[in-house]
Amino acid sequence: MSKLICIEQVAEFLYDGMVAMFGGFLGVGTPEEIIQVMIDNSVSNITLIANDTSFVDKGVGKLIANRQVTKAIVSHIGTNPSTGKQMIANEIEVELVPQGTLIERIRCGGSGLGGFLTPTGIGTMVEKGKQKLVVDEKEYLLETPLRANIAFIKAKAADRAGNLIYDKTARNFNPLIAMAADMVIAEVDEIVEIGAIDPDQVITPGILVDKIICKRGC
Amino acid sequence: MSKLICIEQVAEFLYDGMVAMFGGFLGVGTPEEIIQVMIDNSVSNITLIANDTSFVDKGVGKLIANRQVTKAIVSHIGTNPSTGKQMIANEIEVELVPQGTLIERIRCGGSGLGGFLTPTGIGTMVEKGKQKLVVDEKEYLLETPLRANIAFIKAKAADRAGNLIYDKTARNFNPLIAMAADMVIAEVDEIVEIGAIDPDQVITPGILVDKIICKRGC
Amino acid sequence: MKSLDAKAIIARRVALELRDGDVVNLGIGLPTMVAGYLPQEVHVVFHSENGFVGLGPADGTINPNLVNAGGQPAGAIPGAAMFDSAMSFALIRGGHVDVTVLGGLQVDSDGNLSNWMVPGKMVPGMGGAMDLVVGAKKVIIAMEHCAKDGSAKILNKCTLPLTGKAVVTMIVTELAVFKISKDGLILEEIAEGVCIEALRSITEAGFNVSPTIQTMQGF
Amino acid sequence: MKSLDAKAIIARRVALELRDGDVVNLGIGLPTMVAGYLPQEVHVVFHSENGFVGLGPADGTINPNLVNAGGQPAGAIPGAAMFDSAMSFALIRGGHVDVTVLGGLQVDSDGNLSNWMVPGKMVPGMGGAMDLVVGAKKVIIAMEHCAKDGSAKILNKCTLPLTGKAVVTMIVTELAVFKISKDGLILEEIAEGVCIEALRSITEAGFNVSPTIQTMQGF
Repeated sequence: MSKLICIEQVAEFLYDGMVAMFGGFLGVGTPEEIIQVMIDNSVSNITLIANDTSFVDKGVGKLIANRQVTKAIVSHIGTNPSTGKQMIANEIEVELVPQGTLIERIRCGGSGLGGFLTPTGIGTMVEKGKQKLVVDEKEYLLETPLRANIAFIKAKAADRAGNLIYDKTARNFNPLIAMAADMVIAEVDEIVEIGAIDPDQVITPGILVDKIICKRGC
Repeated sequence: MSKLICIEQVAEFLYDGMVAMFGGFLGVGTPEEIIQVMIDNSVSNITLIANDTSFVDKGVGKLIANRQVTKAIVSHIGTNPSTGKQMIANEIEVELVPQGTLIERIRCGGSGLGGFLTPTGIGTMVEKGKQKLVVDEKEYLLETPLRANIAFIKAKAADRAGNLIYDKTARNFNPLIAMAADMVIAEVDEIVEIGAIDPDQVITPGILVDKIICKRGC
Repeated sequence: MKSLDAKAIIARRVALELRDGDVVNLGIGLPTMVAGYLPQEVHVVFHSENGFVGLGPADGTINPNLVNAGGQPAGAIPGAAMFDSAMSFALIRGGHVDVTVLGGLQVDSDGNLSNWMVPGKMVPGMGGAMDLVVGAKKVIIAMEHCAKDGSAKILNKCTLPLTGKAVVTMIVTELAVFKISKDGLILEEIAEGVCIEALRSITEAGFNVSPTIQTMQGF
Repeated sequence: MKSLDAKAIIARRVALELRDGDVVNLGIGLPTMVAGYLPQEVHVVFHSENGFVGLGPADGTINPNLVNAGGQPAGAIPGAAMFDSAMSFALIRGGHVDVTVLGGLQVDSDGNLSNWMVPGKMVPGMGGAMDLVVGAKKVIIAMEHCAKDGSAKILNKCTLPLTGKAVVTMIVTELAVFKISKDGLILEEIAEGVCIEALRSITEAGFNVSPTIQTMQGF
């Protein structure tokens, strides 16, 4: 069965209340066409897991500004004033997670691990509600896995088997969220034939990717 | 300062009692020339961390057969009869670790994490001496990091900055051990100029690699 | 029935359990034979725990850096992807492998499996088996019904050190197919010409007989 | 002394702390300026937490997929390497970054740092800062000596939420350089024309004066 779908078909997989992971670092490496479909379809009550809330007019920031997100699990909201305003007004719940902890929690969720011990956040507000463990006389926080219903990936190219490669800093969260969701949809700049990507250069194996959208239409 | 050294110079970094990590899966992806230097220099009392003990005449298996290893932390010893014989005779200490746990412990050691929770080994002998934790009603073992004094890498090619790429299944443990040792020495088939490896295709960043040995001499 | 035949029967039956699109990891030995009996219309992707998906038969060209998890020469199909061991086991533990087929020394009614050591005799190590049994969605044990000395391998309780606790989904032998439920073993299929009483006599573990029991498939 | 000058002085002094071969992560804002003052004979590799080593200045060609950790256009030097965020922070926490230079809202005598939120006013989030301060071998805080309202930023005890506990190695302001020891702050350098008593009057935290104190370097 082909993994290729049209951008319009993405709507079939969206629903109110969904937990969605998005690739992207300040909007770089985010599937913008998928974001647009989420806006066009007024998907509401989204729990967003991403590095940051980007800008009001870019990437996941648009979903925030459009008030489609009710909970955001991110490391940074400073570049999107809308997030802060909604947070102060109690219109959005924001869980701020240190970036390294956030991406490792996602990796955990995709790797069948139950958690990990990190020194990050020891002695800070991040400790709150978390178990502390001592290993080799050093104190660590126990951090737990994160998973999503759907992960939305942006990649440079896919082959028809779903193998993905990324362009420079647009890689960021994408390869990790591809492992941590029940469904994985990738928006790519180019679709190539199977065999066109050297197996040694594949970053995300095709077995992780359920659907592929080519930006240039289908 | 150039990272390139002759194979003979490897001897300068070796010492009795060292903890050494080696890349390789049943000998595939192991730096054979470095092994030979360890044999030639009769380095003794080695603690070996590797996937397996290979075969008596291949990879790290030679060090076992030559009785240079006093402790092995590996997932499998079945292909090297010498390991089993020495184990029964109490001449070598073998810590058997599930393969996924072993490589994750190495990743932990290289990533500044204090440990991780895995379901692997629950209800088996692997539990022995380990803390059990429950997350979301599921039981996990707490596994702790592994590090080495030196990691010995086998790669397909290096640029002069130490960026590495690997060939097919010869990758295995190599990229992970490159993060988990105080010193990293890579034996490569080819050395190329800086810029010859596309940054998107680098597997091990050069900042992790201290010394490079080209198999074709220096 | 010769031993070779038994293995072929088992491999052929296991192959019917694989679904189009499955990601499958085959253990070394008997399980490897399963690939040879896959129905033509079923396309699966084989995962090799030494670090790739898209394992295929060796094509005769010699590449010492392309081997399977048994260290033997292998091939890679178009669309294969290579990765390091941490990624390989992240895929395994993370539920990205649909089916693993492994050999067994002992399996018991609780779905416990022993296949990595015989104390005092043989300690090869667990390799990736302990991760596979906790991570793969479906764990099929492919083994001959009895040990070479005739003793039972399907037991009330494993006596050898465990590889995994309550992990086995299904057992396929040359004589029978069992599913493992919360209430123990359920006999789903029995080889033609074998009666249930005879099967009970060489199976230490008690088992229930499925109301839909049928003759063993794959013939 | 104008604010611009202060920043330049700080950046120039911090640059002298970098050693040939160091892997360095510069925070956004003032710390980014450090790259411009690196002595010619010192070659360092810049790590960018969004996923690469080998960060360089943007070269004018537009590639929207090549940005620094502030999201601004960046360049990659020959020999750069790209990776995902998990690898990026494995490098940071794992001690593979030699030096990080970050701005600060408050630093105290115990080496505590506050730089990620002001309750009720500004909550940008910690981004990668909490990982950087626990992971980098050397944590240099580059900040103006006092806040815009003239209040002290080098305190006996931070009053804002912490970014990290006992993590700061060194503080560089336009007036002074402090190292942080187990016994608190040690004044290592003082700007020309500034007397120690004047410095004490605008530094809430007490400090010891190094026996080898010298005039601030980098001029």
